[in-house]
Amino acid sequence: MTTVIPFGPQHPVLPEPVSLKLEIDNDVVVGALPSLGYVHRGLEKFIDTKDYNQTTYICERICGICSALHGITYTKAVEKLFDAEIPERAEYIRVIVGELNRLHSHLLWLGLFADGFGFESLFYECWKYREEVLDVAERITGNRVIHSISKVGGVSRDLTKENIDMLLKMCDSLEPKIKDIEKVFVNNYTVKQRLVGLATMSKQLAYEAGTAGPTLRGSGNAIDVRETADWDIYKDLGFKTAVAKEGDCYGRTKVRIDELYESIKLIRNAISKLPNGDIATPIKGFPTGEAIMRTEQPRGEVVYYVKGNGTKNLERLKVRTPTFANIPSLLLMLPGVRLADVPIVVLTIDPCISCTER
Amino acid sequence: MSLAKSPWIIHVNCNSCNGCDIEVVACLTPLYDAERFGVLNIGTPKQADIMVVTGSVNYKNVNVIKNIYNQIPDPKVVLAVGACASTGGIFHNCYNVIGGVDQVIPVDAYVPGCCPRPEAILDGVVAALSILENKKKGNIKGKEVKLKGKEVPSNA
Amino acid sequence: MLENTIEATEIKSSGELLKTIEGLKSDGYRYSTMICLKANEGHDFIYVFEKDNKLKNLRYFVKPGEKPKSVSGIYLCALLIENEYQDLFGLTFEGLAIDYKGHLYLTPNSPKAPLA
Amino acid sequence: MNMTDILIAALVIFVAPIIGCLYAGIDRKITARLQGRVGPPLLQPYYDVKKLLSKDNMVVNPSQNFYVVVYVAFLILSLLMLVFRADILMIIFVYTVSSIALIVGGMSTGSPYARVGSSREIMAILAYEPILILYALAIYLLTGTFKLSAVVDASTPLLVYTPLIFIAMIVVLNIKLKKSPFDYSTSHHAHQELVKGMLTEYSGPGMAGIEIGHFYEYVFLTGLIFVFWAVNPLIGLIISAAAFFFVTLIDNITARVYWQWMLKLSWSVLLILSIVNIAFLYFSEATIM
Repeated sequence: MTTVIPFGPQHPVLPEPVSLKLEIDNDVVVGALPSLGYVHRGLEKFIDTKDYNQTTYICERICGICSALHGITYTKAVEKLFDAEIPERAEYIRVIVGELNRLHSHLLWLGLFADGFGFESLFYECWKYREEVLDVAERITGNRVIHSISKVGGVSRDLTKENIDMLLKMCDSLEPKIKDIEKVFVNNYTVKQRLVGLATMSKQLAYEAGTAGPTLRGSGNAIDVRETADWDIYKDLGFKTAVAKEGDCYGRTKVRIDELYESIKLIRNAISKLPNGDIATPIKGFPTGEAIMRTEQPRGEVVYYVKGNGTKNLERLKVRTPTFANIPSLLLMLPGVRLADVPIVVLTIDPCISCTER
Repeated sequence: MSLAKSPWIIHVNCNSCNGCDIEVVACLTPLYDAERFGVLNIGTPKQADIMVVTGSVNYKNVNVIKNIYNQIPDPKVVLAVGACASTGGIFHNCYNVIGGVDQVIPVDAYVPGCCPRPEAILDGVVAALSILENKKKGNIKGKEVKLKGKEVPSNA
Repeated sequence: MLENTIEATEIKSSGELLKTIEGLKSDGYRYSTMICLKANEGHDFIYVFEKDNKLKNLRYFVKPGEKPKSVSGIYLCALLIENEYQDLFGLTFEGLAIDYKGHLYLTPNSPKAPLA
Repeated sequence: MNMTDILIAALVIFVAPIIGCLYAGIDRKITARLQGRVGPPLLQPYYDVKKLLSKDNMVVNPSQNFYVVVYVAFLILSLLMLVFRADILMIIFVYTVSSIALIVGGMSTGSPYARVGSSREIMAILAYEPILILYALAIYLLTGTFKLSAVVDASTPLLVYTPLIFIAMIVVLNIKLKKSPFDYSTSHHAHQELVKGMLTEYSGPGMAGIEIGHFYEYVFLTGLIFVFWAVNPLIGLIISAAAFFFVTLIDNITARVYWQWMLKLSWSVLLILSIVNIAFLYFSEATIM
């Protein structure tokens, strides 16, 4: 006998409204159909009424968790239209804020994930450490969540000496703490009971299903857009892609923890190489042409397509967010798991529904 | 005083960009620790007192939010957190956005900001508590909001 | 005339499109996304594929009233974006793996085909 | 039954929820401290119940609150029987009736979450009931009677001969208090895939009744642990308090597991532990009288 259990749109485990209709046969999921649209605002149409500078702020509010990297990617895409040379210092500041964003997003996810399998103290632990990152981000950018650091042509705020000291102090204090939570995620017996072997995707399957980010890398595919030529600053910073071979929820967790260390390393390297100079270059005129820009967000690769037609408004803005690419893989992962595992499997792709639906 | 010491909230994400949501969750975490005031983030509307709504209303979630509102037993208070929940915010004239939460259900308190800081949200909850007490004293019942699938507010 | 356009291979017919995409899949390309633009009364599709962090784009013009073929038979992950364009542009794709019939995002009350 | 008994019974009925409430408060406070938070006031559970009583009562099924009454009534009955040192087997059966009342109540609401939660709670009963029966059997073997009064009047504490059953009983305590890793049928904060499991559809006074029932249950379960060292009440209290602290600690360092895992644990490890203990008692013909 199959029972249909509505999972969402309002559900305590998922902070966001996504609805899954789960067909349950004897505690095992046999079918799942996601239903989207609870967060659809229609931002791709909204650019008609805003000029290309104002659109930066719209893009930052596509998602409040990966907001900095949305803004950075958008501005970089528009700069591509102008063929503009951006001061190096601005690029480094973008990297630092982007990695701060990744740090807080991954800690947030680790916490929510721990809550998903009922480990409340771990949830509180992760969120406690996340506040340290937010404090620094607030000092640098002026806001805890929506950073608004990037603008077309550069960044809007410079890093002061005091900010840099704060950043370095945060890196030093955060690293041992991440080691602590890593121990629990990797070694705790009950956590391993829940995660190991759950919702496994083979390397080939994850590749073909078009997944992105840690979902892809957790299956052994060393693909990270930070290594591409689109934004070559990462090559100078000694970036290394984090990969796990397991392909299950455990592997994806390990990838995200490794990326935390990687982000701290990147911030340190960026600070040590931080060049002096301007933080923005003036950009005049209206954009024409089309450009595709890709960067690596906490959740995976984001693709921005912008098209200008010589007016102050863009003609078309298209955002392919990482969760959008990962949701089809849920259809592959969910059948066969137990009902108790559904929140973990849904959370394992780090769903960001407001990204997906825009 | 019994109501003010044990406010259980249900957090409803309507059309939000997650910014306010994570700040609402951040209220519960060790730095802010809303449980000091007895605040519990309860998952089921039937046991909640305060409905914390983030994000504006769109055509798909309008019935969800009405449904949740109707399931909360009286006395109840609705707290709109963030610019979007208050007025629609930056997205107020998007094609799929109806507007603030008050277009659909009666809202008792607003927390402005994009996004509001956790301190502001806690302050909003405390403000909601006195409203909750007044509602209990005056025996004010929340009206049942009718579910009309086809209904579209006039100013949409 | 537009400057700095992205490189894209022009595809003339829908049969050729599906054949090219099948060829790309066997070459190990990943489906990244698809971009839909309004152009000359019809729609311009830009299919974006990715391999070894390099992009490959295909451009295909959908004539007014034409029902484009779905790619979701080849790449399952294409179904979400194609459903999205059914909603936003009022297109109808043929052979979708899961068809939300224009209600992925929108309900009967919402504005119809807002981007069209 | 004389006047003193009635007085004692009245005292138990009124004092037990206060102790249970304090225990719940201490539990929440310890949990908060373990999680690096300040935590709610000590009397928070009392405020919660008071608030729930003043709320509207929303029911999906007119009979669902009747099951809450049955749940609380049978809990009080089992607690009274424990205090009056009645037959331990009888106590276990009465206690089981109260648990079943809650399950039937959850089933009656018809919500899919409550239904799945209730069926998981049935699994929990399957898991811990054999251990409880063996616990009663151990008492019988040691004293020659199922009467609890024999344990209290004994010369040696029960724990000396039943250390393995004590370990099993701690796990049973964990299951019964619905603490992590066994909080799958319903959880305290409703943060799981089943929302609040079998209690999802309760609201207002109905929920308050369940909370009060929990208070009684805390005291009753303390009593079961207390029996292990009933000859000296002070040591008995210390042991039961330590057991509760241990359960709270476990709650904070584990994730939720599957009910299948719990069944495996209780039907292999715990059952073997208990049977080994029983076999030892049977062959050594030990007695604590």
